[in-house]
Amino acid sequence: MDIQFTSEDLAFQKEVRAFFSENVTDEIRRGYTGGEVDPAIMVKWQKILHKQGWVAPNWPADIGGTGWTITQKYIFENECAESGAPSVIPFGLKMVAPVIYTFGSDEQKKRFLPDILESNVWWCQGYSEPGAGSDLAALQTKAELDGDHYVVNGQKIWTTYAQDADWIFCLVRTSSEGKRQAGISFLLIDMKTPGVEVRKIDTIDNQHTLNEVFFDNVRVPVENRIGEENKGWTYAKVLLTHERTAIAGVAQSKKGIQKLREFAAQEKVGAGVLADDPLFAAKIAKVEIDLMALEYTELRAIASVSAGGAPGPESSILKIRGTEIQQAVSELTIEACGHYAHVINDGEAIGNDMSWVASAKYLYGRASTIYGGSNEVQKNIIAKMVLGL
Amino acid sequence: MDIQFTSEDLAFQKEVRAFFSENVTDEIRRGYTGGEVDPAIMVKWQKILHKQGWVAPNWPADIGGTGWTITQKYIFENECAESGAPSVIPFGLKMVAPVIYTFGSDEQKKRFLPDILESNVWWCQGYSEPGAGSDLAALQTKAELDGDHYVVNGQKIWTTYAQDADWIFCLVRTSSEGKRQAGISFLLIDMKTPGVEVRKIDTIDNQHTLNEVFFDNVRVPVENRIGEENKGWTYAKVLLTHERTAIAGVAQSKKGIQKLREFAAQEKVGAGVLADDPLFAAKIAKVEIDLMALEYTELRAIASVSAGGAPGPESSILKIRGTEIQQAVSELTIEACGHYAHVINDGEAIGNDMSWVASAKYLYGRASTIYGGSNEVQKNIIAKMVLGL
Amino acid sequence: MNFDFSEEQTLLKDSVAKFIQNEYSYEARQKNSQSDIGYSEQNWSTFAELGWLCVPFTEEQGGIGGGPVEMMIMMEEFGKGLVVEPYFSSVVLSGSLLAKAGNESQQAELITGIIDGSKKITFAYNESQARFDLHNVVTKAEKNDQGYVINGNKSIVLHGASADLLIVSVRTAGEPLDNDGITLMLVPASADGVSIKATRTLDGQRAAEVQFTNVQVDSDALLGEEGNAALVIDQVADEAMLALCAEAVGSMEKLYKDTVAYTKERKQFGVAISGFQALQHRMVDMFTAHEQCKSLLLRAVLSYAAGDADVAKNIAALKYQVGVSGQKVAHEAVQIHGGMGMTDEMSVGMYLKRINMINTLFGNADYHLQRFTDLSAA
Amino acid sequence: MNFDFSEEQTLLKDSVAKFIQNEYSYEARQKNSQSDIGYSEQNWSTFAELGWLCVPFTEEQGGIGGGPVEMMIMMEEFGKGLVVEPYFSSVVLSGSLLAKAGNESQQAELITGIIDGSKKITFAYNESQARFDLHNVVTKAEKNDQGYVINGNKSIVLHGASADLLIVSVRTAGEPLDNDGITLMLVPASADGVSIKATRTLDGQRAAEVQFTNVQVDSDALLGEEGNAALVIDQVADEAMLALCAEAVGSMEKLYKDTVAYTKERKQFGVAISGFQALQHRMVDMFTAHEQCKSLLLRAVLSYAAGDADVAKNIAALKYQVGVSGQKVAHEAVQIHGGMGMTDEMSVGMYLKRINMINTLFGNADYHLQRFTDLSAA
Repeated sequence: MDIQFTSEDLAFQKEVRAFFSENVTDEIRRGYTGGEVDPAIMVKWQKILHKQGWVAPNWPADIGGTGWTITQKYIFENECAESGAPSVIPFGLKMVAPVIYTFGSDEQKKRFLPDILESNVWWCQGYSEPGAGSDLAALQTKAELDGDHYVVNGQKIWTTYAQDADWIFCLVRTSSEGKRQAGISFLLIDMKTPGVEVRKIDTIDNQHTLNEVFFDNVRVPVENRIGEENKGWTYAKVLLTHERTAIAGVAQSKKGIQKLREFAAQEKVGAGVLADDPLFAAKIAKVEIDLMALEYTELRAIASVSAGGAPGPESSILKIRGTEIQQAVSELTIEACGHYAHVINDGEAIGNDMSWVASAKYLYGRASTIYGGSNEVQKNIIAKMVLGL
Repeated sequence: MDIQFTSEDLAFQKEVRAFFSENVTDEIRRGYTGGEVDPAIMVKWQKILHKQGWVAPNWPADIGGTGWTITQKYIFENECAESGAPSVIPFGLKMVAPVIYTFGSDEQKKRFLPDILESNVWWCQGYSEPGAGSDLAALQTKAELDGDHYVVNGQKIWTTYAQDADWIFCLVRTSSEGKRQAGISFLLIDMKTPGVEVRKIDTIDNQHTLNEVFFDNVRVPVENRIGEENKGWTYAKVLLTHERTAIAGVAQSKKGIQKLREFAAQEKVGAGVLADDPLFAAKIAKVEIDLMALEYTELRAIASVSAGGAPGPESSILKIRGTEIQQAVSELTIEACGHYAHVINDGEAIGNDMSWVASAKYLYGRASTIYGGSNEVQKNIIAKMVLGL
Repeated sequence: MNFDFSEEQTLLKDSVAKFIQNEYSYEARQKNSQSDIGYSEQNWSTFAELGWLCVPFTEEQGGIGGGPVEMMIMMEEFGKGLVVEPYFSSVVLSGSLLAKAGNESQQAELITGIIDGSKKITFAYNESQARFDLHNVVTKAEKNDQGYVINGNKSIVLHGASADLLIVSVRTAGEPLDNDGITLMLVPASADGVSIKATRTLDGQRAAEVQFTNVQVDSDALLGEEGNAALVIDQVADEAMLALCAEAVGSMEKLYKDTVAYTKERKQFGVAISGFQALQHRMVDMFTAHEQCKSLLLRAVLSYAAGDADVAKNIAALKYQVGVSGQKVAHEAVQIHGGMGMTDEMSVGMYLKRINMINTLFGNADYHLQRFTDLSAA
Repeated sequence: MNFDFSEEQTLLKDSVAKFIQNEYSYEARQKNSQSDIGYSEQNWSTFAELGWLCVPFTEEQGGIGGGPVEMMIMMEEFGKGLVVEPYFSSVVLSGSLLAKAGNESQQAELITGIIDGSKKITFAYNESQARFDLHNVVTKAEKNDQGYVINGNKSIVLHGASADLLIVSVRTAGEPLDNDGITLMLVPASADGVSIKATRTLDGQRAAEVQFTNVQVDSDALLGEEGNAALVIDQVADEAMLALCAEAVGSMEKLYKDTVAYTKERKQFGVAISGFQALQHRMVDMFTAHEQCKSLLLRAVLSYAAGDADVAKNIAALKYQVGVSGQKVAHEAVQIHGGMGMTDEMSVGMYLKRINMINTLFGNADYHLQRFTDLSAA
């Protein structure tokens, strides 16, 4: 039993910290503040990371990954959050790339991976459909073979950042026979193809993050299919697993609590400050303790995987507790901001940096317990897979 | 809209308060302190109430009831709790009596009601069975006709105060045909009948409250059956409804919070007292606010019934919230008592009156969300009957 | 003991409910909310025509003498419709201040103006350093020959940009946190030195930041006695909280009912999600939360009407519980609506935002929990 | 970074787990708990034989130099079995006090006695006015020619009635709440003027009230320096909390697993109640609560082992969360067991009572939440 960093780890931490300290400017921090992203800044930042060779820690080392140990990845994530740097946009680097380098043809790898690594193309994810939320396999967007093209018809929903995306990776139905999961294929679609239409979804946070994507007789070359026809579900599952373990957001929540404590220490209440209010202080303490627990739950999961094993049952709670804690932090933050958490940041300087970000994060964050398999579905899964119910 | 007491009500309140003040001695208060009862004291107290004509407020006035308005009953309950007097043991007066006077024959009324009114006999309730808890209709205790007697075989469980009971009212299965509810009859059984055996259930509160009752070829005269054969479920349902509306215990919880506040105001913490601890004070405040809400929820239900209507949907939450609040008060009370809440009162004077009663109430009170239809079953009922789910 | 409405009260309820039902679809509300002034002038005229703007005023003032029960009835229905018209700031806040503190001529002019819809008045009470303390007033009014000169800032002034007249709490004596020395002033929005910056709030309503720079007002700008406004403000705050909580209770009712209805429509894994027991129990909890808040609302309203000794405690309890339970119900409603709950297409998110705003106005849940505790110890 | 046990640690864990499995059924536990001294002398001998009583002591002291990880391993298993033998009071509390504060001859005699099971020592630290403050000491020791004279009362002395020797915290200087002036004394249970009143606690264990009336002890009764015991007591309290929380985490694991198993057996409405989604989600919450407490336990234990700067914060977090989550898990376990959860036939209620006792010992959840906040502000 040993959770102390080795001297190599400590040296690595120092290096990473120096890099972030040098490269994370206030401009970079504005790339993502809680909801909307600034694509130009994000591309700039990802290119800086790429130049350093650190943009894709999870990729195999021979095609652009870092070859880091799991401890190093953990250190990197923490330092990244600590610096206030935005996390990379996951759809290309963390979501479609693993599918391509694991299941794609050599030609597909050559064609797509370099642009992802260099942040030359912007990807989005076409999974959810109006009738298929947490029950993803109910999807109905159809792809019918017509010569060497699929003709795609249907609709995707909740498509994050589709408005800026060059490509979308989609699950589409290529067969309606057998089990629902067995008739699904994995297609890469150029967003500029005729018949693709993006419509903004007006969301409660007043930001533009989510979209609907419509496909009206969109012709997609067969060579854009990953792997075999009707096996797309298998490939997507690998990706979903990835999405669910990266979702705890411990480092981000830590940073959030730190900012909240700083704000509460200067927010005036009568002759004192909010941090001195015993009830508010107790609420911060409670969520911080929850997070301290989750941090070690994550470390336990990381350590299992690192030792070559499968993550233990404790890993199944990362998404549920992670998102609950994120929401709790955001709720306390808007509470701390008082009236100003309820003002729209429309250019008039009413409120403050803290309050605008707070309300955006709070409102956008309501989705965190819904997407990626709602927390209710997660509980069903734990009940069945872990408790054997 | 009017919740002010009329001058008649205020005069009544004064009268009731004077009566309690005169008659509720410390000895009477010891009749029930949270779990076990002292039968001799309870009988004494109920006879005092009977002498005053107040032992059975809910009975029809012509057979021993008081004829009070619903507001008067509410006042009476509150004053009773305020005085620290124990509530009457419900099994005879509040549970079997309404079934007898509503569905019983004239002979049965004459035979049983006077003794109940005078507290000459002690009743207990034989509903639950090992395989039939919240799913009461699954009961299997059999009564087979043999001449002018039923022969009863089977087992009842969770039978409160059976160790002191002279009679038990039972639901028994007289038919296994048709719907499960349609083969149940309502029998009154003399506990002295050969073949009736009572066994104590050792419970977590170290008191003797609950029992199992076994029936081994117990012969019960047919004339002890209430109403028709196989219609017992109908009669019991009336009684169950009564049990579920009387279960909120608002007045008792109020008294509990008052005692808790008094205790916290003198329990030393460092140089101060527990009542000054902001976190503990906030916890008391929260449960008190919950109770203030429930009190009005109860008043709303009472007012609906009083106006001759059926209780509104709000009445369905009385049992759930009432028992949750009782438990919350008991949890805060043992928390207030510190170490002494965990000491058994075995005659050695370690701890104090508060702490012994606190732990008994806390532990026995865990059952309150289980019996009378568990809170889970209550929620199922609300989901179906009120929300239409 | 009865909780029944009188015939007049039932008529009032039906009238508002019918209007919300027929004229106040969520789409219409959104459209009006996004207009220049943030609400519909036409609706406001309708409110006047239907006699809703005169409800709380005495017959002498031109009203019908409605009390807290009538106000509760209206606000609860408004809460179901997420009404954006400035009823709260104009009638509840300003109307009550005028009725309590105004002299005859002020009442004659201004209350009449409120009732016929011609005057829009709001109450500028909040300051950025004050958080939830209504007596934390730094904005100053200094006496001079012509009357008073006002300097300072007011923050989150509800519908401040569309108001003709502001009732401003100012300090004429004492230190920022003192109860004594607070005075109410009537300041026309058009007065020299008044600068009003409009802002939209997340709940689709409007507020403003108001700056006073050497604003000269006459002596008759005084509303009530100089230096003694704290008590009036506290009384109005009580009525304000009752009204806001009634609105929130209306919203909570709509939220749990909409959620129940949505789960009956929405299918996942081939069945309506209303069949999932875990969701059923959570919807029962939403229902319970609403009923309990409704009980506290009735308790507070009736105790206010009767002038009970424990009215402050009842209101603190109500405001606390509505804050906590309102958020809980709204969060659950969004969660159970799933992705749809995140969109402006459904109203559920707007209820969440309004409930959050209500929690904050006149002190949030913790503020009133602390007040409740202080009152219990007293 | 790994959370794996060493080979020795795994052997220790297996040894305790096997004993609990084979020799420590709930029925056997209850029988021993109800015996005169409240536990089994035979089990205690077995503990000694298996080398468990020597675990935390250094090799020089006759032990195996086990650290907090070894203690966690043992206590977690003890928690699963609801062990009633006085391991906590004798080895964890008294052993640690002697190891930290004892001189050579005290250690030679007393630690040896603990290890071979011949000496039963307990720590009398609590006083009835102190609530959870270990420095709130009123019991006085006054110097005289022969040594010290002790007067006062100690309360809830764990296994006080079966102990041969008491380690007593007394005040030799200063006022009741002062950190300075607290001293540890070794007092034989049989000394003149020591009166011990035994009591049973609800968790099936034993405690005692101890009264000291002019109890004369020699100067060599002093354990450690006069007046400087506060620091030692605090260090031992840290170890005590780690041990108690490990025990509670073991109990929580048993509780959620037993509950899951029970629901698979128990039928209502014709089906196993494990199929009800609302119960499933609540059992997932129980599972989650246990995993999170286990994580805090590992965090606190490893930070204590490493001597990290934030160890006090980690322990406060752990003790708080185990208090809150332990009760929640135990309440849910009773509830889901239904009527059976109320009986002594099932063990579930006994776990509840033990978890409540653990929450109270060395400060309850709120006490440590406040400590956590104070440490965060510092």
